[in-house]
Amino acid sequence: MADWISLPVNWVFLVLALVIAFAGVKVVTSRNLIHAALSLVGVLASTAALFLLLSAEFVAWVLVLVYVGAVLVLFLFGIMITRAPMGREVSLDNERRGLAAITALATFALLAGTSWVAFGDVEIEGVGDPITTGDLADSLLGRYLIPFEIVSFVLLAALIGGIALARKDRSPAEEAERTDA
Amino acid sequence: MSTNPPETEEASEDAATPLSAYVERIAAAVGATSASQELDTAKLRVESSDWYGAVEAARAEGLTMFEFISAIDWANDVAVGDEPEDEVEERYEMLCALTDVDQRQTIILSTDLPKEGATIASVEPLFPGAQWHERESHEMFGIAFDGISSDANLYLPDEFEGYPLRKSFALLSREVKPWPGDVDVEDMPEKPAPTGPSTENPGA
Amino acid sequence: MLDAQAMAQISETSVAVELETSDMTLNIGPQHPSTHGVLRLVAKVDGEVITDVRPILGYMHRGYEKISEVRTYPQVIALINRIDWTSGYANEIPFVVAAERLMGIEVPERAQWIRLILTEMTRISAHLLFMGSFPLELGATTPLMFALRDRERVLDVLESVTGGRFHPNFNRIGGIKPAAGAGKEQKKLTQDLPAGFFTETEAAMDGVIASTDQLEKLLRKNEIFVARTKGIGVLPPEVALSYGVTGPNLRASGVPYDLRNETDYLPYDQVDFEIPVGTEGDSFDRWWVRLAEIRQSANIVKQAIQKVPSGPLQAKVPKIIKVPKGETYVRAEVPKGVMGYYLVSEGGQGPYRVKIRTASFSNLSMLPWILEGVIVPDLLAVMGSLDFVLGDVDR
Amino acid sequence: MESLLENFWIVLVLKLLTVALLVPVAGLIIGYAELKISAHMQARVGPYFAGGRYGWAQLIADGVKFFQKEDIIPAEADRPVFKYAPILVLISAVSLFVVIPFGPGDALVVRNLDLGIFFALAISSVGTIGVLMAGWSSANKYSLIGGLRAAGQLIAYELPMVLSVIGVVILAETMSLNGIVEAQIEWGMPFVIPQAVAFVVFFIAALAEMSRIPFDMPIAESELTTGYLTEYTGFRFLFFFLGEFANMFTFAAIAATLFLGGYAPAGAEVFGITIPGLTGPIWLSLKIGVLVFVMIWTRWTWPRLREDQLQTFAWKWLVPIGLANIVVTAVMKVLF
Amino acid sequence: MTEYFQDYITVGAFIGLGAVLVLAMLGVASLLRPSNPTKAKYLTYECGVDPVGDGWAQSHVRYYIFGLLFVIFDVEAVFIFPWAIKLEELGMFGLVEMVVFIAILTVGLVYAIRKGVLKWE
Repeated sequence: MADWISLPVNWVFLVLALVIAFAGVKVVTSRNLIHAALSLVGVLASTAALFLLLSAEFVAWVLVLVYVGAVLVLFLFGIMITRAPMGREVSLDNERRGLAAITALATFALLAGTSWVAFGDVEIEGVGDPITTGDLADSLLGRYLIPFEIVSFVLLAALIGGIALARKDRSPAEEAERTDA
Repeated sequence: MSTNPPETEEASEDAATPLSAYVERIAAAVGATSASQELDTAKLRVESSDWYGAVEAARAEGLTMFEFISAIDWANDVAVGDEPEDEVEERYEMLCALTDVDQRQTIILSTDLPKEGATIASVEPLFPGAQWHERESHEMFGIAFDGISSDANLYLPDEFEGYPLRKSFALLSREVKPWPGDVDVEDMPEKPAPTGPSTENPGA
Repeated sequence: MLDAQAMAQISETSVAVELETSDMTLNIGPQHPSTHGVLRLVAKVDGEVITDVRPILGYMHRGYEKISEVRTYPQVIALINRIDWTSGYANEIPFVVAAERLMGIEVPERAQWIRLILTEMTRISAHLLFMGSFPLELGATTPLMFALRDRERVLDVLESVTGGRFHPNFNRIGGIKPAAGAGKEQKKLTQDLPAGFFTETEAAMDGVIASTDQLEKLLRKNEIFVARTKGIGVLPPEVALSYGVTGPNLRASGVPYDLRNETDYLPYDQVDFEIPVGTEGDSFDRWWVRLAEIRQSANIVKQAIQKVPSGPLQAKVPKIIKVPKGETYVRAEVPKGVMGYYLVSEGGQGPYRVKIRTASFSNLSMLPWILEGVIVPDLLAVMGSLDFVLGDVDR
Repeated sequence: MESLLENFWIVLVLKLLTVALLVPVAGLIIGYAELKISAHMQARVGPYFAGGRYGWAQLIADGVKFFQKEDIIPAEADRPVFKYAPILVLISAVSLFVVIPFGPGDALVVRNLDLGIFFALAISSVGTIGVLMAGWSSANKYSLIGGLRAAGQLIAYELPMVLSVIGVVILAETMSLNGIVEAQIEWGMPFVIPQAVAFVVFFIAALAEMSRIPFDMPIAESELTTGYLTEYTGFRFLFFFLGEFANMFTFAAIAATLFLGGYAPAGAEVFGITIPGLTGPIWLSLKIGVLVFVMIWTRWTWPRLREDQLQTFAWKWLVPIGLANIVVTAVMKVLF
Repeated sequence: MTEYFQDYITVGAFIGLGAVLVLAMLGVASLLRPSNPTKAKYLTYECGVDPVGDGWAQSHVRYYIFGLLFVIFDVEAVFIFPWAIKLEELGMFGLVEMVVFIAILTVGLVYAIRKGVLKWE
């Protein structure tokens, strides 16, 4: 136990975990969609810091670049440009709160339990000994080559699907008119 | 509704300038009751009931450029400004100026409307640009336009009362504060009458 | 790498990318950096596409037509200066000419030539202002400085003659007023123009021509400027005519209609000049026509200063001006287009009725037509190119 | 003395202070340069009286003026978001200073991160959120359109920037900015020669990231009054400008480091001159100066593009060019 | 403490510095600046007239598509970085792998362009 306290890394982890938990709660409880999305920035930034603690610096900055810089901007765009309820005093709650809470708690218990059972006493090795990007490249184009190539197809599918979803559904008459023009 | 204007005196008396062939042609096309051409200004009188038809005919003759639509309030009893020298017939005179850009000719169509319930056909369907001019005439003279797409005020606030360009409309500020105002440092040699214009001609 | 056939297949059907969005009512003006005074546009925008636009005027309405009825003729001249404040001198001409015609006055030739020179210089200064303000609205600031630099010189010359930079009030019925500060002796000797006027003007005009070259170099082949203005806000000639659009805006649409060529309000028939005409009627053409007009005007001024005869400045007019009964419609080509005064006199010291037909009013009236379906950034590329002045619209 | 400078914490504080000073100073210098250079390009003299000579104190006077401005947050605005937006913008601007190497070794760089350039790209994308927050929270239509435009534009140009950097990374085989400069010395030429295309793409993208003319649509005062800045007053307004000037400095510094040999003297690569440590900052400043001058020059020469033209330009030209550049560079690298 | 942690303590300190700079300057300014609130000052600016409708209106979706495209290509770029620094070692094999990867995503870009998604009309 004393060991736990003497390691500053653990304290940092504790702070980050609390921030993530707090911001995570804000994400779901905020009455304002934009505030919820911005709380998500907090969650993601703290998660990136967690990755830094794990010496996975590349992954950490990927999280910032892709999630904070891109996915979140996409979220904000999505909120701003659709008919989603907005403004400050819009109630986003519905009656299934209780059910949602139970589901969330159950999921948490499951994940925590699994982690405990699987890694209960295992110490994370190599903290402070960064994983180089070169290592990443080796495993990416070596061991995980097939998944890597599949990723490109997944991304392609996501792109095409996104374009198709964002399309406004037109009646056949309108469609015909469009193609004529 | 429409009044048949009598032959105007100017047109018949001052026919000193002979009409050009062009004006003759247009006059015939629009069915003008009289025509005059003085000081480069060709004016064709038409019946107010035939206003729309006359403008349409003029446009068909090549007068495709719309210049303006406006009105004159002919009144003997004026609230501000000089009264007319001679007695005039009480009426609104509608004016519509059109130009033929190829022939380089400008024609002014003119018709008379009664003071009470002045209404005339809108020429907006012929010249979309006429809408603003007609709206201006509507708010300034109180002339109604049949078939105009909107007659909302162009300049004046919606709650404004009165028709400013009517001769009967007094300029309130002039009554409150006589021109040229009392702010002048020098005393005017002779205080001009409240509504009478100054008689000094600075250009002479 | 890519199969051509696959690519063709992909592109076969066009996907329209639209979700349901709501319209937003956007107020542009009255206090907006680029509405040239106080125009207010109430635009419905969907995203950035304008679906409907309603101009709201009247912020500058000063009731000149009414006030003119209670002023004497000389006072009206001072008033109408202010209609279009970028071309004060040119506004005076058609009114003065209308009064002179009704009175049957023959204006001395010297006065006519001086009027012509000053009118053209006013045109140059107004167009130079446009040369600066239009690119500024597209985000280019430097042309403004270049244009204003040479406009200053033109205004200096104007000031040296008239004593005023914006509101000269220099015309008198029957001729022009002797130069500011000119003594009795000068009046008699027709030394009405200040010393060194001709050389100063010549130099200023050379400066203007050099400046137009500079502006042309800066923008004409500038990819971004061309991309922003070519094919934007196309105004077909028939539409332009039906709205009464005149001046450079009409000429940009390909109609060579210029009153300087057609009426004789000033001796334009004695100078050589061309009328620049556009082909597309888009914003670029409207810019280009004005640029070309500056050159033409500078050339007109250079020719005119060679032709100014000596002689009196004023025809004989009574001390108290009374215009005989009658009516006339006189138009002139002012920088913004056709300005006309329908002057009705009932023999008094002031007009009985003046209808002031201003260029900007008609030019602006087609705004709802031309702005429909335009996107917000193009709004400026269209509106700026129309070159209106709100004083000229509202009167 | 020696031991003090080896203590991590002391060095950290010193470096923090240096950068805290450098940000406003760089802002002042670049701002003044912009005023003066634009003036001379436009046949004006620019600031003249403030400070007695050449108006050098003009921006300081402006800053003092901003100090005295009332802090106004519109009643309709979303207060917390409105307040935090400038912080995010400035955080992103300041953090970029961490990786810029002003000279060889560890002394003249805040931290020589292994992921240097990747870190810079990631952290600069955070500013986007700040701009979007500013635009949205103002509850103003111009701000909203401006914010959306800004975000749309920043993401459209983030990508070409990332892609153009990859070419350099392929050549240098490292993401550390110090490493990239050393690689250029080793190669005997600045990377602008083999990566000219990438340099152009990077520079254009940097201009767009900073919302400078011809890419200043988010601010576009003639259309949107001042876009997402419309409701900001006083110091909050100033932060966005400070952020812009700081970004001009850092982006120019990164471009100089990636493509122009960074702190190495011009020609050092070719002639194998060993670099005395302290001349590094001077050389880098010179290169930054040249790039900043080009940025200013561009701004005062060109009109602004239209939003859709900008997007088309990014997606139809810069992104494919960036991808092609990667492939060509990689092929060259593997074959030779 | 390892180099690695020193690196990121520094980064954290600089992120803090950005916030501190803002707050410190605002704090100093709050001592100097006047405060004279009037109702009109806190109105939303809309060119001098009273604001019409809600400032928060939905805008056009075309930005959403750009956002989507960006996310996907950003992910792609992230995959390229590790490959880029190891290219020498990975050699021809790595090159081919990456070219295939890029090519597949290029199809997506071509699709988007050909479908007119990037046009504004």
